[in-house]
Amino acid sequence: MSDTPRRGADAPEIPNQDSSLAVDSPRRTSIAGTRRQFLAGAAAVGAAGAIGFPAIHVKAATTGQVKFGLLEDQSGNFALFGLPKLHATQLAIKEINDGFTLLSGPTGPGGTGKDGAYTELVDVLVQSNDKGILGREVKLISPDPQSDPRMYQQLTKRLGLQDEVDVIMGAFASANREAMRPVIDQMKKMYWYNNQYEGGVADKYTFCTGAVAEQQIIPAMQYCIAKFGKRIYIPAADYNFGQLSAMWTRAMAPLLGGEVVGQEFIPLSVTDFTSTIARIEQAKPDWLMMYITGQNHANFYPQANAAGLKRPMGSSINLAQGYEHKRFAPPALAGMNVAVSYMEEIPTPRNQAFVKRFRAMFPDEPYIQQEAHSAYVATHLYAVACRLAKTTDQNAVMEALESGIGIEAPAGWMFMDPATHHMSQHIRMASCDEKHNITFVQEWPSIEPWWTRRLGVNLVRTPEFKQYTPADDPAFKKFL
Amino acid sequence: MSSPDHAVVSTGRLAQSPHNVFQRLGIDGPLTIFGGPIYWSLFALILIAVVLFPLYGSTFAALNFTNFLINAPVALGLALLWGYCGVLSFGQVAFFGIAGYAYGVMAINWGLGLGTLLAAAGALGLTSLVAAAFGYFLFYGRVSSWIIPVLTLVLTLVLETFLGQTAGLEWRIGQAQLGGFNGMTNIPSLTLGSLTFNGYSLPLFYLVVALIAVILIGLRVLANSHFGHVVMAIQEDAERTELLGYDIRRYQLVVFTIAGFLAGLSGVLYATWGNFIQPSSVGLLAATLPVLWVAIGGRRSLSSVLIGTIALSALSDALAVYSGDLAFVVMGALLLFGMMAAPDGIVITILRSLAKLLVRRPL
Amino acid sequence: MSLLALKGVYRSFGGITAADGIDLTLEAGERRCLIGPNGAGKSTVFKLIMGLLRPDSGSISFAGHEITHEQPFRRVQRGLSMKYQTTRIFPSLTLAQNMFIARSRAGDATALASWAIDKLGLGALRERRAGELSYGQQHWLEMCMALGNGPRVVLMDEPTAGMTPEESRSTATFIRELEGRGIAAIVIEHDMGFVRDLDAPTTVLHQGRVFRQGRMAEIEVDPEVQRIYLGEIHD
Amino acid sequence: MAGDLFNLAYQFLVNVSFLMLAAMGLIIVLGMLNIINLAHGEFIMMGAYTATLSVHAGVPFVVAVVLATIVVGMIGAIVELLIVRRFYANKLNALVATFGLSLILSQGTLLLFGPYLRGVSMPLGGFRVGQFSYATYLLVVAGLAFVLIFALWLLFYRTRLGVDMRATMQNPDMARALGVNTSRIYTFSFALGAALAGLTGALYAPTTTIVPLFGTAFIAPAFITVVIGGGANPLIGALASSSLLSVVSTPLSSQYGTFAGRIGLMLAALVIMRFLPDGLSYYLQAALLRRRKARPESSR
Repeated sequence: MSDTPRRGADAPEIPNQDSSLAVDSPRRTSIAGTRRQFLAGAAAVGAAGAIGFPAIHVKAATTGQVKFGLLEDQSGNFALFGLPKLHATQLAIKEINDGFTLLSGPTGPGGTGKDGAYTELVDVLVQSNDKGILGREVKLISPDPQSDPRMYQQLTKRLGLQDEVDVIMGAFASANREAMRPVIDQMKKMYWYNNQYEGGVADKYTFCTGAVAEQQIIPAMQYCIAKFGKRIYIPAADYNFGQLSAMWTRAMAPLLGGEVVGQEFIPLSVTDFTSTIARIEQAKPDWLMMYITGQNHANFYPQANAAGLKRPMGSSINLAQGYEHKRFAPPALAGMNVAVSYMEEIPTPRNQAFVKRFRAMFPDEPYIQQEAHSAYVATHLYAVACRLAKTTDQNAVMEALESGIGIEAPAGWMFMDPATHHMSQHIRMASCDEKHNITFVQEWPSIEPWWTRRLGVNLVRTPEFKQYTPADDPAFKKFL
Repeated sequence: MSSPDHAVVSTGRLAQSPHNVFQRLGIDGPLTIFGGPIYWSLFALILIAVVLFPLYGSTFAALNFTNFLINAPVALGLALLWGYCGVLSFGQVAFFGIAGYAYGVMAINWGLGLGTLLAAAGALGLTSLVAAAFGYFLFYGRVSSWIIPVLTLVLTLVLETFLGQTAGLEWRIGQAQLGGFNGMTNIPSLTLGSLTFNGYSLPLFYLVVALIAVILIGLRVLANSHFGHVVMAIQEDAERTELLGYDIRRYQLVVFTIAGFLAGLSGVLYATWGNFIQPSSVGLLAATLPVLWVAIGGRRSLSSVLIGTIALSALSDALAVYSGDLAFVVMGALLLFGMMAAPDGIVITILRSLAKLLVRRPL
Repeated sequence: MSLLALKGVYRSFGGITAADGIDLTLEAGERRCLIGPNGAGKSTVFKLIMGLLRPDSGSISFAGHEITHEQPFRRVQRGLSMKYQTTRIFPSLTLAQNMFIARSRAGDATALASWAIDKLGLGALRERRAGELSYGQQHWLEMCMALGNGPRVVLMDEPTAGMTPEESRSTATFIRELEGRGIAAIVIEHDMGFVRDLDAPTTVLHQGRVFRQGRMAEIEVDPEVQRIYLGEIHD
Repeated sequence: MAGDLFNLAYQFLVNVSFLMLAAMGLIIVLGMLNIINLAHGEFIMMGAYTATLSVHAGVPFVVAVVLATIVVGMIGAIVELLIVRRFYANKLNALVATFGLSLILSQGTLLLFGPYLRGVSMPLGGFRVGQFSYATYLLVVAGLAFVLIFALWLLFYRTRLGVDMRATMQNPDMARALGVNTSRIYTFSFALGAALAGLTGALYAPTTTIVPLFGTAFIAPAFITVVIGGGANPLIGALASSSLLSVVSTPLSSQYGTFAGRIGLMLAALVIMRFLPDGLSYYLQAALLRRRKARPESSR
């Protein structure tokens, strides 16, 4: 269980080095090669799959547009996060329709590894020799769910039953994802959740491209314990993400040589943190593991800073998701260290190229955050999978996604794990200074989503439709 | 507060030839604005049109329509409470939520088939009890009427805050996990024999339509009964009514409980429609919606409220789909200018002018 | 033992003392006039009897029951009833509806009510909206409503205020006939002519105290009464 | 020990001032016009936006706060003239209309300024007492809240305008008969309420994130405070209820965590409203009266 951190520790401390990159000419051939192999198997697998889950009205339209359903919040509480995701998807679809794709192929986890002749990729966007998907233009259908779970359910039905889209992506808050999934499973529609979250979703029809607990919490803790000390205090938002992340932290602390000296769960509606700050002072922690979230909780940072609470902070959600370092006047987030799967500031050429394209299309985008990146990659990955499957037929596409396929994302190589429908992530430790500049102080080139696998989840073998919580994991029992 | 009533009764007579069959049945009367042969023939026509809808409309449209219809009971309950009893409650969604969660917990534990029926009954019973208890607290405490909107609002906010923090694993009732902010998932749908009343097939659609027809007629009978007259009297002059020998608190309590029950019915229907219930359904925004439906419809007319509710639900859906991030602006503008143009409610104003065209005044 | 009895009822608002130890009794079927200059506390007495005000001290009993702390509606159900000074009916509802509401299910009062309606000649106006009735008719309607659930005592606060002489005369007759039906009445009145018409035992209130009791004839000539009225006696 | 005491006192002050400032504008509007203004939160939001934008434009923070107050006040005046005054006859409709307004304002802000504005850093830094450190700014805000209450008291009880306002509040017809231009008084009162909301928004802008739904966090506390305070004497009411609520919530939240404080506050609100339905201020006034009347009565 502790092998992930160790692998991370071995990773070279040199910033800017995207260690998942490799000579790209070999990969090109490897794509071609594996494509042939894939097609060979595809038919057989397809047949098997057809028995595996008899799909109802999944009409595989072979002509006309590819209908791409997206539910991201354009208004209400989560518009702050929803709008960048919407724009990222629009960018990806534009690129797909203009005949571009991200480098990709069924080459297994960790990309093609690192060989001697290391060269940095300048950009990962290449010609797809295909206009749209299989020659069909991709049409985006993106109603506004207004951050409202009931609206999510209603619109998911609309996308599935009325618009009969080929794929549904979206949702920011876990609450809204959980509102969608029953509908999704009922309609047997493929659904992508492009968001970092608490983890544990094991659903045959759901693919999660964002980072999960084990991919962010463990590296963040490992870094902070090594750098700041063992005494940890956890201020967490009193809802599912906060509760479960705190559970993870408590469970991992002993393994990483840390000690949780205090925790508090704060309702999402709270805006005044005077008493919280006081309690933190009392506990005298070496550093804080921050799981507070939402626009109300963001108030903690200026308040804590003004109150002179100068303790270093670790987190799995800040900066990358809510871009607090842009929204707050410095030095509110000084001393914040976050394990991120993406940030706009990542200085690699491939990312700078991506940012350039994004800014060209959306000049006044406030910030390109982690979730926007996930949405962008997911959209391209869907196109790639369709091309591998040579059809938009849902079952075939899902087979393709379960074939061990990966993609060169702006952040780095990402691999879709067939067993869990989650992706491996290139994790970086982002550190925020007094002026709110971001530096990347440690890298974990490929952390896999291993936790639900450990619980025996294998969606290829046995389709499931649930979300696991640490309660389902005996190893966590003693920490609950 | 007398000018609206004035309108009420005069139009009421306008729409009715005195002592027709409908009044003898008790479904028409001085305290329901619209009525008479034309009203009921329209009622029948619309009902038939709705029942036959799946024949000419798409299945999805029917399912979507179900989702709008689910809002009707809570709205009609509020119309009775606010329009007839003069008590404005922002807390109806609290009962919606309590019923939804209660149904979820019981249905998950008692399983499919008969279990879900028991769950529905249990949930409605519990909700009515809570409503009665809270109503007792309000009316027998003789809380002054302008505070009640805020008190009820506070009730829902307390509930939301509480439900929002039940993510912890200790919040498990039998098999059911309350689920905190993410809500309670995998709630089984109401099942009766081979029929499953879920959001993907027509049985629920027909169930809801039937329920609403029954509720509308039932409330009309209630409104025109002696009870209804006393309730109306209380709203006009509470002290006078009490000095006629009525325990007005009891009448208010009964109405409040009925409204709570109807809100609960919507909650149960929602849970069985979406197999899901979450704290935001008792949040601030959710809390204001029923008030808006009733206000836009016209709180003195049940029929108008019914139409208003369905229309507004459909509108907000359409806006979400077609106007993207302009939805809230358009909705807001509608409410704002709607109330300025038609203070009694938009729907009722339209219906009145139609009625004037159809029927000429007897006086 | 009398039907209605107030014993040492005291009530003050802030500084003003509205009822200062009032003792008052009323027998079944008795008719009583309550007079006194403005601010003497007449209406306060009614409010205290009906329970719209609670006494600071003292007790009120009705038909052998201690009702000092009972809710107003309970007192009505026991057989107390009141007609307001300024009419309080339901103007937007028809006369029939007003009576429908007034006829609470308690007891069989329908006969009495319909008798009153015919007596006051309101029968023809059943379908008229109460707000459209003449001022006098509205007063009468409220009297009928006050009889709605067969009371044993009716309190009438200036029933003839603003009535034409004929109207007040028939009102007086009406109130007298109540006695015949065994209904006691307390009438607050300024119009001394009307009080004479009623020809009933009269109680004079002054500064929240019972100042005089007796027949109108004696009271009128009482110099003290005249002094406190200071020529308020218009005739 | 002393440190802990100061800590509690500090938290108490911060809570009280938050409740008071949140409620202030609402109280004026509710007390004077009997209008439940659901756009109150958006007025607060606009205050925060005005202040933030002007600070970004290089205006010093203090000036920005004043600016925000004035701007939102003027917006309030316009809203009253164009919208609110049509609803004095039918006040519950105003509630629907103002809700519509709030939707337009918040979503309009999102469309105009995007999902957020870069914040303003909190001025004045912090200080330490015992083992705890505190934000000076929040103390200053607390002080301001009390100054504000006093200023309003002066306005109401020491100026001609105030007299007219109270007259209008108690009996509009009578006031009109006495030659008070009530409709202007109404406009002014609503504008004043809006201005106070704007001020609140501006003052809290540095402590929080500037988003279109900035105001929603203030709504519930504001309404609770106002209702508990009651209409009889808005100022005393605000002072009393915010203090009382803080007395309940402060120890709870510092002992058992913010959630306990939260629930405690709301339950306290329910209980108080149940047993003092006319609002604290009514009972306070009654108590004062009784003490004043005590002498003559006992003398008898």
